Amino acid sequence: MTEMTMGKALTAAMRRALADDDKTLVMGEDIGRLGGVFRITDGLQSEFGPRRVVDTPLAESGIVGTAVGLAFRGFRPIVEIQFDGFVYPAFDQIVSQVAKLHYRTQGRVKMPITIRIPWAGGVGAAEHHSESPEAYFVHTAGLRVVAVSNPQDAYTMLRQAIASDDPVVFFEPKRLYHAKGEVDLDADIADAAPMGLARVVREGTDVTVVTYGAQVTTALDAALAAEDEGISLEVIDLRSLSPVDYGTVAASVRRTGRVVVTHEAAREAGVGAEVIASITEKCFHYLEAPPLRVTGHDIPYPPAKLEQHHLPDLDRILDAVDRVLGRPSGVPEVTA
Amino acid sequence: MTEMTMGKALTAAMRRALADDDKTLVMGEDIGRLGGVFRITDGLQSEFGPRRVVDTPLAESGIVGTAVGLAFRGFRPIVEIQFDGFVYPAFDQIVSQVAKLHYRTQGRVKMPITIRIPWAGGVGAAEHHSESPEAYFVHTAGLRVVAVSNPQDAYTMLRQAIASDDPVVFFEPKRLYHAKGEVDLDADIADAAPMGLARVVREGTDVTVVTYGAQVTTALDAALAAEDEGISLEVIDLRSLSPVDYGTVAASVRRTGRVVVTHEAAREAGVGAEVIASITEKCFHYLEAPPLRVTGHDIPYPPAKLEQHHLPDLDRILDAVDRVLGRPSGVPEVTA
Amino acid sequence: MTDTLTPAAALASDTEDVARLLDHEGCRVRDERLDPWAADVDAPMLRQVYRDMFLSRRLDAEGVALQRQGHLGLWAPAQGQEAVQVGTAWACHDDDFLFPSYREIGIEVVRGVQPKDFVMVWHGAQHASWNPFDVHVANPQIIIGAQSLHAVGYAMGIQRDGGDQVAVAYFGDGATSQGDVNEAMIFAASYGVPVVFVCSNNQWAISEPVQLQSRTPISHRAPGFGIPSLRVDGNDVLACIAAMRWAADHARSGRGPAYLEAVTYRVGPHTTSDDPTRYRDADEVAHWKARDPLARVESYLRSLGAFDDAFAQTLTADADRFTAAMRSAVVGAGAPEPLRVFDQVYAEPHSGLDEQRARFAVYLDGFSGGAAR
Amino acid sequence: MTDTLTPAAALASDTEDVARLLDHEGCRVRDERLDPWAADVDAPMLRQVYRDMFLSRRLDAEGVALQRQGHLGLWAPAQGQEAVQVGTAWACHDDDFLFPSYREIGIEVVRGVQPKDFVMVWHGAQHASWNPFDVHVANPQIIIGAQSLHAVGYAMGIQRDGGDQVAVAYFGDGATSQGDVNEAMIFAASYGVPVVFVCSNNQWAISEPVQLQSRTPISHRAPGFGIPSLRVDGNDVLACIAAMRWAADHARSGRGPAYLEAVTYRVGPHTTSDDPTRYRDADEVAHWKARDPLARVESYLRSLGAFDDAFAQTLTADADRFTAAMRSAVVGAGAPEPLRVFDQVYAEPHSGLDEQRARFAVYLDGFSGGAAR
Ligand SMILES: Cc1ncc(C[n+]2csc(CCOP(=O)(O)OP(=O)(O)O)c2C)c(N)n1
Ligand SMILES: Cc1ncc(C[n+]2csc(CCOP(=O)(O)OP(=O)(O)O)c2C)c(N)n1
Ligand SMILES: [Mg+2]
Ligand SMILES: [Mg+2]
Repeated sequence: MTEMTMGKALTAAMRRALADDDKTLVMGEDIGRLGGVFRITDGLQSEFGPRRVVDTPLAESGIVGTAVGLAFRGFRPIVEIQFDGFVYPAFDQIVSQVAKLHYRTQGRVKMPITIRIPWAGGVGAAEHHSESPEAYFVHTAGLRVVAVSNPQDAYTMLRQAIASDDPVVFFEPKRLYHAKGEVDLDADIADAAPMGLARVVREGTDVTVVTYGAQVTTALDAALAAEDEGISLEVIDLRSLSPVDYGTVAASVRRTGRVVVTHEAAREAGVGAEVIASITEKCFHYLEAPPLRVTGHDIPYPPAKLEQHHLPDLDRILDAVDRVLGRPSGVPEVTA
Repeated sequence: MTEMTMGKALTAAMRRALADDDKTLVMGEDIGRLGGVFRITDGLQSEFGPRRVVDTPLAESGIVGTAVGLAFRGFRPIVEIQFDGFVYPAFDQIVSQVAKLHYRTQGRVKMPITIRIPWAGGVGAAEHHSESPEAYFVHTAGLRVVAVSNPQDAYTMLRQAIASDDPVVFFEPKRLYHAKGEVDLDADIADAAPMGLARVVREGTDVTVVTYGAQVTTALDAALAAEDEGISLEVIDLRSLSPVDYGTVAASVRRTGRVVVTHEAAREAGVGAEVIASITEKCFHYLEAPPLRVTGHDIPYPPAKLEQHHLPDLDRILDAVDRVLGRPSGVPEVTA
Repeated sequence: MTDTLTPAAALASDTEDVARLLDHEGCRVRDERLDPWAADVDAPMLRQVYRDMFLSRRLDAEGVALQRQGHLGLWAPAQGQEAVQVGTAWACHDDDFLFPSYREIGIEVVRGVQPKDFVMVWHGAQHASWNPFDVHVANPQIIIGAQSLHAVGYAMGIQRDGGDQVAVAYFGDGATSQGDVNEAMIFAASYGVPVVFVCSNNQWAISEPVQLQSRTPISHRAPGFGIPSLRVDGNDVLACIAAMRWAADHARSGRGPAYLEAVTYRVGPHTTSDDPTRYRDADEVAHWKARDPLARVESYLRSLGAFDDAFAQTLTADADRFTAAMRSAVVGAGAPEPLRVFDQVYAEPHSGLDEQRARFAVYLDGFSGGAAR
Repeated sequence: MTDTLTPAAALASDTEDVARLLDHEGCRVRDERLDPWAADVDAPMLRQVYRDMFLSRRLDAEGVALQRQGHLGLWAPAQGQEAVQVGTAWACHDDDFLFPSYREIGIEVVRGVQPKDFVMVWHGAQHASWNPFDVHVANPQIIIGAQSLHAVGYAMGIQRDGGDQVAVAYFGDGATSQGDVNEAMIFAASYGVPVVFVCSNNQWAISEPVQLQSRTPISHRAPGFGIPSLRVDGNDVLACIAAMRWAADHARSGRGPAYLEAVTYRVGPHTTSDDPTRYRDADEVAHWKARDPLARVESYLRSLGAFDDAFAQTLTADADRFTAAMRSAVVGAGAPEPLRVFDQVYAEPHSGLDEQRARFAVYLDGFSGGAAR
């Protein structure tokens, strides 16, 4: 085990994939000489050369579209989108090509493309640099979508994503790039939990809090604070957003009977809506209270000085916990 | 009142808008001389000229991006996207510009753009010609999203959408283009129900069926069939998907205690998930059974000969109705 | 400094400003750029080329007929475009990888695509029919221009593998307006990859004339991106072969991408759903019908003494067999198995979809038990 | 036929292949294309131009300083690009509408944007600061290239209104790779609208040299789309004024779009978060620093006897006032009102968001009641 940041763990995963399989390549804007604006590809170009770690012209549709062509030729491209808000020019290639080619060709053409996206807010950035577009991809059949929350998962799941014969949209919470943790670089990825499984990151008995990405940290903080008040929160890190591991989530909800889902992304038709709709279907008779969402508002990502009022923080999670427990939350109810 | 098809009602709405306000213009591929591949703009170019009814180069990002510039100059562009599956090249301009400019500029720059999309399946078409991308837009703050289900709404709501100072993504179910109905062309749109309200299209007492677009017809058919078995379905046409009129939906669910949401779009993180999550929150104590979704599968739209197995038909709705009523549906339960 | 202040005055609409080797009457004319690339094209070879053009024509007519008779949902006729399709494909090596749009019937004929594989998609049974790796032709692309980037990416792969193939992107005049097609030129030029762009300028993008997409000839765009281009008579199969040989050789020899604009005409409607009388004159269609690419090469072959009735009869017999096979593929096609809707969405298990499939299977089973209404 | 087989051999990297009116030492040189457009630019006018360049330079330095001191989240330095920004804006009419990227400080100075409006966005208080209709400058665009289509759409509006303005799209060398920028040229040429494209080729797109985006000079692209273009020395303000006057006149007089590539250099980092030492040599930076656009016009003004210490002092005093106002805008800025996050998402009521806002207001109120932990 080695202690390292999430950023370094991601670099290590790509280094390993590049070393193991010469059909793997990394492509994106500024990822070569500069090592990426977050330095996640730092050193890879000098180690593997510009043919395998490829600086691309400034055009996201071009990047993903050429990655599709490379996949046709048997390559396994790892694409870096510089920031979450810059993935939309590539949306057509992702939705109409990357997601659909395997189905279209009855499995003849594989699309083992990993699309890495530095993701979400809380870093005081300019407009378009803090978005949470994951629901768009979850709603798109043919893609797998994962979001990591710690260095070990970052390492293991990125290797699993690269190894997958399906396209994977891989969300990296930028506010955790510098968060440190122990990483086992030598473990066999076949021994690790499959990419598609959720993980109970804290056991508890009163309320199940379902989340993913950097929000896992916030949820764990909320669980600590709740403990002081004698409330026991179970926190689940979804890890995979498509598919969602409902086995793990439902098992927890059947025990606690109460659920709060939290994410930074907008609320309407977000991942939280999906989780609640599915859990309500699967666990209806176990539910003691309506499942609640604690999410970003349905607004464009606000200016940096306002993001604290947008991001669902510990207090907002605890407020929802109070409400699912039927405790006076200090906040009177507003009804529609 | 005049009897006309939905297609003609839409044409009439645009003709009226073009006549009333010379800042209104229509733009898209093949909409001029040809009148659009569905003939929805038929006759408008010869009536209003090529400066107001504008054939564009074949580039959706270009169409929407130039519409944004026209809005900057005070115009109210009505954009036609030729088919649902061709909106993705414009996704960046829609999500990062059309949806965000009003917020970005603190209301100084208005985006009164209507994006009309011939929409959804059931017409035996080729790939990319039958998609249901509405959830992407519902999840995007800053947009309004509506879907029409009959000629009168098509007429009134298109006029309301054009008149709105907000951008509206306007979904037109292509399989209803030829459906006929009575339309009042002279009614004042200010007297009509606002675009944001849902409508109870059939009253019932046992189960609330929530839907929109062409699926309203399927739901009404299901209600007729259910009636024969003594089951009373209330059918709600959402009409507006952003915002959803939860007042109307919740009032119904509080009466029936049971809800089925149905749409053609994929299930994961779709509009159905949103409606169920919100309704569960708002009506939890009234619910007698878990709300269920009857949707397209989470697959790319299949080849035409298979679409009948993808589209949620009357039988699948009735199966869900049986299940929310706790009746043996003939279909054993599968648990995750 | 290069003068870019006064763009060339040429017009997109000037369809005579093209390189050709056979004139409208099928007489061999000289073109110093193209001649070297056509030197070894002899009558026996041209007869084979003609055979593929003839088969494309017949196949296309059969597609239209099958659609009219209700066996296909749609058909996108290629009549009039046989020379550019067949000629460019003939000029390629067998393992050059071609990325077509939905209209490139001719290249698929050259590559030996089977009769049923021309109809199963339009029949609605499949989204893609042949195995692209068998014939080195990707399945037809419907999203306008998207395949141009795929071809460039494939060519990046060739470059990395040290392969001696080229990738070819086929698209229409309308497609040149899409961002993707322009980005494809940019990536291709930046990396100097072995890709050839073939724009079949058939004068129309559904109802939109090429002048709406471009005031200048489309071939003029490529040089601005550093890509050499040639504007060729797309109804002259000899010129198409020669031009494509030049372009493929340029790309194959490591000199980077090349670009062809083939000036041709879509004689039929955009698809069987289209009504071209709404937007174009009968005169224009008649003008182009008189420039039929098959007639032109037939004349030339006759002038070489290489076209006789026996040849014509063989062709007809071949085409009859081929179109009969197309017909029987769709006429005999059964309804596909419902659960096939779930097949191959993913290469690996996906718990969410697997559960949906299982539920749906149980639901369908319910019907066989008589549960359905 | 135009020869497109052999694209011009010019290279994107040749930064000397440009039109100019002031040489590197600030001596007036002749250029027959540009001379007519600079004939009336006299010393008094050039002093004003210089003033705006000087103010841009100082304002930019203050932005960097404020960022370093923690008052701004980020700053995108424009040092070295003052000539193209100020020169092109000076050449426009006041009601020509400009669509900048995030780096066009100079055009905003020319249009009288207020000190606070340069900092509130980078401070993180707003996404956009000034009212675009007051100064006829759209708010800076972050999505690379998106504004190019907005400019073209605006120009379509001018065309429909019969206005005599032009729209101007500003973007960088990197942006030329985006589909949107190419589609913008296509729409503009197709409709012949009054738009001018100004590409500030500062040699770098973050860490990527311009050669990765284009092998050939960027200005070579436009003619292929039927748009005349000019490659101008972007560090020569006189040439920038003249070239932009030509381009704007071309557009304004109904002859359709025009395109300028201004060859310049980004002397500072891409933004204050960037470390350019990772990707470029100190020599290159030194080379370009020696070609400072302010120094060049200062020499020229001195040679005309139009630059003295008194002038320099006035400029400094002006700039001191301006930068002090920038500073006090951010140093004194209070925290914004939390509920402002909900403002102006929509122009009209939206029941879903209105409910969220109401709930959140009640939630926030709970804290004032002491309910929060
Ligand atoms: C992204 C996208 N937008 C719109 C369409 C609808 N469409 C299908 S074919 C076509 C015209 C294409 O014209 P061109 O590129 O000239 O090819 P041609 O059909 O003439 O062969 C259009 C607009 C599409 N398929 N994809
Ligand atoms: C669509 C999009 N992709 C990526 C980025 C990230 N990004 C910001 S600036 C930049 C480089 C732009 O280079 P150029 O166009 O030359 O302008 P310059 O910064 O040199 O002025 C990049 C890649 C972005 N803002 N938008
Ligand atoms: Mg065409
Ligand atoms: Mg640059």
